[in-house]
Amino acid sequence: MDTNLLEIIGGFIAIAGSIFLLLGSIGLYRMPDAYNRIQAGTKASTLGTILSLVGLFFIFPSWFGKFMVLILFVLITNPVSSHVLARAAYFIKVPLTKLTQVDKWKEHRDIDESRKAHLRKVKIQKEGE
Amino acid sequence: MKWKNYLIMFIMLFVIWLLLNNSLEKEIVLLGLGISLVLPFLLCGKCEVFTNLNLSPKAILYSFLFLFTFLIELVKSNFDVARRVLSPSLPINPGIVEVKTKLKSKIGRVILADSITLTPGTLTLELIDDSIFVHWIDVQSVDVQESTKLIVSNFEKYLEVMYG
Amino acid sequence: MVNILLIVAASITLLSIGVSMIRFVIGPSPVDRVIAFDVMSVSSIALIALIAVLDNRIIYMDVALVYGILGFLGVIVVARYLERGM
Amino acid sequence: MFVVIAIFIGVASLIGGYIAIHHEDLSVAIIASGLVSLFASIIFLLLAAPDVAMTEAAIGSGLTTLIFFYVLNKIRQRND
Amino acid sequence: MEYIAISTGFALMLLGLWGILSQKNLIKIVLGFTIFDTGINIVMVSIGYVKGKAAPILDVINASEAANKIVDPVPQALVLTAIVIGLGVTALMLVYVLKLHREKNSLDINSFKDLKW
Amino acid sequence: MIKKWIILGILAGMGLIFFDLFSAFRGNETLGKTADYYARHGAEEVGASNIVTAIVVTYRGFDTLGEVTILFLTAAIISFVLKIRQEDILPNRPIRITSELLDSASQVIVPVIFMVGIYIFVNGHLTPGGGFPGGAVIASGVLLMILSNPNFSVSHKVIAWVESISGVGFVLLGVMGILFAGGFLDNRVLGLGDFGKLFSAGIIPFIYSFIGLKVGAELSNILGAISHAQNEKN
Repeated sequence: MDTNLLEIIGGFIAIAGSIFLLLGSIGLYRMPDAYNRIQAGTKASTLGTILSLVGLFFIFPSWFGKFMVLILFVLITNPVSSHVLARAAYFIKVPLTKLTQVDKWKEHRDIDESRKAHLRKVKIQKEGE
Repeated sequence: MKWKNYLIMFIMLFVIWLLLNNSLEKEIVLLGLGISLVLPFLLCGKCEVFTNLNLSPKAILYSFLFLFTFLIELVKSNFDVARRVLSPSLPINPGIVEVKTKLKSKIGRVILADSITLTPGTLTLELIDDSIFVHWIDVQSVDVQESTKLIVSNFEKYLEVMYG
Repeated sequence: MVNILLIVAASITLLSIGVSMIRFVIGPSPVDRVIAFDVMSVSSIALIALIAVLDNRIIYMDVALVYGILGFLGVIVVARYLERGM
Repeated sequence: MFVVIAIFIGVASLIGGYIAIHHEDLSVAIIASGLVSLFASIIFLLLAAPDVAMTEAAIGSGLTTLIFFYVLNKIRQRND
Repeated sequence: MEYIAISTGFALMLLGLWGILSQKNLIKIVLGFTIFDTGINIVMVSIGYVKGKAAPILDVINASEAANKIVDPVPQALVLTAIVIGLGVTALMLVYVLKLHREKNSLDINSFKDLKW
Repeated sequence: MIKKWIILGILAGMGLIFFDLFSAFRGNETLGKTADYYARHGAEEVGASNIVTAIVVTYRGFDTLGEVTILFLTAAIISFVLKIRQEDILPNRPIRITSELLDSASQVIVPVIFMVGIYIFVNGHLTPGGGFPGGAVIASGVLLMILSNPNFSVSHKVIAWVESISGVGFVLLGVMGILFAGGFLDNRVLGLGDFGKLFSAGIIPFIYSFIGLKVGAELSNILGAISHAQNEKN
C-alpha cells in the first residue's frame, strides 16, 4: 500500500511535468517574437523535464543516479543554450516585436559606436595636423 | 593549474561517475578514481572556473539557501509563463533593460546569468564587464538601479558570499 | 493504475512535441526553428524516460543522456553559425 | 501506447523530411534533417534496438549535422 | 508496430530519392542522401523486430531463456556499422562539395558540365 | 519538362517496388537460425550481456576492424583534399567572439561530456552503446572546445599518438587471441569473469575502449580538418 501510494504520487508529478512541457510549446506557438518564444520555451521545458524525471524517480527509486545526472545536465545546459541563441538572434537582427518598450542594449551599442567614431575622428585630425 | 579548481573538478567527475554506474563495487570505484584523476589534467590546463569558490561553512550553508530560493523562483516563473500563455489577450510588455552586478568571479557570473534566465520573465542576452543586458517580458522599470534591485539582488546576496 | 497515469503523461508529451512541430513548420526565421528544435529534443528526453519506465528497462536511459548532450551541442553550433562565430 | 507514439513520430519525421528537401534556406533544411534523425532514433528505441538508437542519436543526428554546418560556414565565408 | 516503422522507412527512402533526383543544389543532394540512409536503416531494423519481445541485452532476462525473449540482434549489428560508414561517406561527399565550390564558385549542379558530352 | 516526367517515372517505379516489398512483409514470430544461435550461446561463449556487442566485437570482429580502417582512411582523404598551397591561402575574416557565459560554462561541461563518453564505451558489454557512440560523444566534446574558443586547435601530435596506440592495441589484443585462445579476436584471453560485472566478457571492455578512443580521435581529426580549412584565392 505504501509503495503504491508513492507510485501514484510519482505518476501525478510526471503528468504535471508533461503539462508544463505542453504549456511551453503553446507559448512557443503563441508568442509574437523570437525572444519571447525563447523565454517561454526554455523555462517550461526545463521545469517540465525535471518534474517528469522526479516523478519517474518516485516510481523507480533505484534509478536514482541516471535521473540525477540528467536533471543536473538539463539544469546547467538549457539556460546556456538559450542565452547563446538569444544573443545570436540579437546580433543577426531578428526583429523585436512592436510591443517592445525599451532597448537599452541598442542604446549602449550606439553610444559605443559613436564614441569609437569620435575617437577615430580625433585621431584623423591629429594625423592631419 | 590552481589546486582548488583541480580538486573540485575531480570531486565533480568522480560523483558523476558513481551516479552513472549506480553501484559501489571495488573495481568501478578504482576505475572511476583513475579516470577522474587524469581527465582534469588533460582537459583543463587553463581552466579557472572554480578557482574563486569559497569553501567556508557559511558559504556552504548559503549555497543550500541559494538552491532553495532558486527552485522556488523556477516554479514561480513557470506559473508566470503559464498565466501569460493561457490568458487570451497575451499580456506581455517586453523590453531589453540593463542591470549591474558586483560579482567578479567567473563561476559566480555563470550561475547568476543562468538563474536570471530561469527566473520569472527574464532572459540574459549579454554580459559586458559589470552590466548584464536582460530581455524582460514585463518591463516594470527602465531605470538601472530599480531593475537591478528587482532582478539581480535576490540572488546576488547569496552568490556574493559563495564566490566572493 | 500507475501505467494509466504514465500513458496520460506520454500522450501530453507527444502533444507538446506536435505543437512545437507546428512552430518548426511555420517559424519565420531560423532562430524560431532552432528554439522549436531545442524544445523538441528536451521533450524527447522526457518521452524516452517515460518509454523506459513503461518498458521497465533502465538501459534506455543512456540514450536520453546522449540526447541531452547532442541537443545542447546542436543549438550551440547553429547559434554560432548564425552569428558568424565559427 | 507504443503504436500511437510510433505513428505520431513517423508522421513528424516525414514532415521533417519534406522540409529538409523543399526549404530554400539551407540552414533550415539541415536542421530539419537533424530532426529526421532525432525522430528516427526514437523509432529505433521503440523497435527494441537501444544500441542503434544511441548510435543514430550521437552520429546521425549529432555529428552529421555539425559537419554540414561547418561546410556551409566555409562556403558562406567564400561567398561574401 | 513493425508495419508502421517499415512504412515510415520506405516513405523516407522515397522522399530522399526524390530529393536526390529533383534538387539542383549540391548540399540538398547530400541531404537527400542522408535521409535515404536513415530510411534504409529503419527498414533493416524493423525486419529484425519480433513482436512483443525485448531488446537483446540480458540484464533482466536470464541467459537460459534468452532465445525466446529477445529480438533479432543481427540486423542491429549490421545497422550499427552502416550508420558509422554513412557518417564517413557523408563527410567525404561534403568535403568534395567544398572542393567543387572552390573550383567554380557555385553550388548548382548544372554548372559542372566538364565531363558531359 | 521531360526530365520531370523521367523523375516521376523512376519514383513511381521505386514506389511500386517498395509497396510490393511492404505487402510481402510479414512480422517475424521466431528468430532466424543465426540469431537463434547467437541468442542461445552468446552469453556462455562470450560472457557479454549485450548480444549486439558480442556480435560486433567477437563474432564479426573483422568487420569492425575494417570499419575503423575506413574511418581512418576517410580522415586521411579529407585532410588530403582540403590541403592547399601556402601562397593561395586567403586570410580569414575576423569572427565574433564567444560570449563569456559559454566560455565559462563549457569549462564545466566539457569534462562531463568526456566522462559520459568514457562511461558509454567502458560499459559497452553491459549497456547499450559501445565504442562508436562513445567515440562520437568524445568528438562532440572536442567540438564544444573548438566552438567555445575559436583559437583552440586540435593538436595533431596528441591525436596521432592516441590513434596509433589504440590501433596497435586493438590489433595486438586480436593477435593475443590467436596465441592464447581460439583465434583472431577471440575474447577468452582473460577469462570470462562474472556475468554482468564491469570486468567480465574477457577482453571486450579493453577492445571497446581502444575502439572508442580511436573513433573519437578520428572524428575529432575530421572535425578539426574541416573547421580549420583555409579558403583559397581564385
